[in-house]
Amino acid sequence: MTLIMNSKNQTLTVRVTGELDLVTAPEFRENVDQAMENRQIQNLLIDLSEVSFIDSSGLGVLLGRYRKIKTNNGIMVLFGMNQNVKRVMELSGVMSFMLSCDTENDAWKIIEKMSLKEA
Amino acid sequence: MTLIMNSKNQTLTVRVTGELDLVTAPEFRENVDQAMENRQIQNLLIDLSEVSFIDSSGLGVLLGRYRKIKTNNGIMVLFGMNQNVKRVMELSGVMSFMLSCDTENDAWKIIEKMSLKEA
Amino acid sequence: MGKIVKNKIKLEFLSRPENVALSRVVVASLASQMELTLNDLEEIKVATSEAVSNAIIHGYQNDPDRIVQVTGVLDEDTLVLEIIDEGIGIPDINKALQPAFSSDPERMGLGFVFMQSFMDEVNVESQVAAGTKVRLLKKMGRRTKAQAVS
Amino acid sequence: MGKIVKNKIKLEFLSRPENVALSRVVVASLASQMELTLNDLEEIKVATSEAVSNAIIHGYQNDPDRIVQVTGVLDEDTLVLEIIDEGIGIPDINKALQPAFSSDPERMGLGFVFMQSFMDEVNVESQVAAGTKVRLLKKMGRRTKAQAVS
Ligand SMILES: Nc1ncnc2c1ncn2[C@@H]1O[C@H](COP(=O)(O)OP(=O)(O)O)[C@@H](O)[C@H]1O
Ligand SMILES: Nc1ncnc2c1ncn2[C@@H]1O[C@H](COP(=O)(O)OP(=O)(O)O)[C@@H](O)[C@H]1O
Repeated sequence: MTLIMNSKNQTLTVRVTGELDLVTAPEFRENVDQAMENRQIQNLLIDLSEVSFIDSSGLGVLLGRYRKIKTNNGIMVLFGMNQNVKRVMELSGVMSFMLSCDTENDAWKIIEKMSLKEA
Repeated sequence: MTLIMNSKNQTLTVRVTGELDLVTAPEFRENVDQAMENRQIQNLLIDLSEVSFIDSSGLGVLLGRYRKIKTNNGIMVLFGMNQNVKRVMELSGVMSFMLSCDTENDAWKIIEKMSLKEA
Repeated sequence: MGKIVKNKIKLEFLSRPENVALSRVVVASLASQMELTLNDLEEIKVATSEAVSNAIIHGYQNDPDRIVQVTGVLDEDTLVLEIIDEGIGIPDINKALQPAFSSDPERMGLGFVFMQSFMDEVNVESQVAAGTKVRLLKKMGRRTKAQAVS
Repeated sequence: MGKIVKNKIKLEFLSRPENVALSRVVVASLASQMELTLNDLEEIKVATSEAVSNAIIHGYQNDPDRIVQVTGVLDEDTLVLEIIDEGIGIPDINKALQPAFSSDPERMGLGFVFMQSFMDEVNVESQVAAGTKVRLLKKMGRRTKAQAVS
């Protein structure tokens, strides 16, 4: 797994490449939580387009970040999931409350719209 | 392994995709030999650009086709080998007598040149 | 009865998280020797991942020096996997199979849900302080809902 | 002495040609748990392929119902593979190791050449009618010529 992280306007964008499982989930958690703290992040965009595999350990770490962001009244958006990743996510039920879309562009739009609503 | 075979002017072009090993070498041999017989082939061009792996079983089947073509005074040219395939081939010593080049275009030029020489 | 065995493998490895990916790769390589869709293959990989992860984190409670065993048997149209640990065992299998049940508050309790959704049969045998065997069966070219048998 | 074992696996499978690819995939997955170049990885795959192919075609003379065993042990900087069959054995190991020697006129006699070129150590133990064990060792981040020990 490789992580590329960028922040802008209190929003962290994380681009994940590889597999999200028992080995990589803790790495994801540590790195993203660290970055969120250091950069005083409110919102989280997660680019899953290069994720080739996810299981319940991977899902768990996404859910954990979602809860953290929610607690701080932030917004989390997943984008770019391939068909397989989408099926696993949908089966788990998390898609009923997690926001997702296809492209980074759409993700930013969601952030904008929701920030306006909250303001 | 997938084979795509085209013939033109008594020359058979074989495009190999996948791995050439103990399983696929016999498939390669049977299919190519069949095509060579049916289409009365003189020369053989083998496109290895999509071969991701080769071992001595794979090499053996290439050498076997080479001997067959030579016996009938034909020309065999390999082209498009990636770095790994090239290393295995070179280590085996077969590159000292087998013709090879980068592109199909170059391979056709070799056939032309050598046919002229022989004529 | 007496179906022809097309292939059979047995893999043993140390109970380290890296080997979850390794076992996925092995099972995928075995499964792809039969006719199956890419969807099937993905489902088999997820189910394997869940069962092997459970052996490591629950069965052996993250002790990295124990042995997990994965066997795979392929006949004409069926893949049977067994994931075996000699760990702590499951005191109440019916409870463990329930969606969202997890003995670990950090986890989602979805492992068995995924195994049951993605495989045609899931069978769990377990004995406290002796270990757990999870048997996963996938029929090719058929799409039936998983059956949990405890 | 006493190097820390980073990982350890054991794979057993039926002596079928499809399992040559399977064993490559397993060994590659194990090897990629240590720092190594893509070249190293390819070399390890070729060497594994040769040893497992030999077990099937020579050791078991293409009988598809025998068992081949592959073990892999990883420490900080070394990968040790053992490929074991209980087949016909090698009557003269020195002869078998010679380049271009093959007991099969259809083959090139390059298997051991590749193993020796691509690995840092190749060690063959064999007993006629009992079987053969090939031990392949690869040091990471070092490029030494293979040593054949029979
Ligand atoms: N191999 C095992 N050994 C011991 N307990 C297990 C094993 N597999 C599953 N369990 C128990 O079953 C529960 C449910 O498992 P699962 O559905 O995979 O969810 P999760 O892994 O998220 O906890 C686990 O929390 C654990 O208590
Ligand atoms: N596992 C084995 N069991 C029995 N004989 C073997 C085994 N491996 C190798 N040999 C013998 O050693 C010879 C040389 O092997 P190798 O260099 O791999 O070439 P090739 O496989 O092309 O014959 C084989 O032809 C065979 O006689």
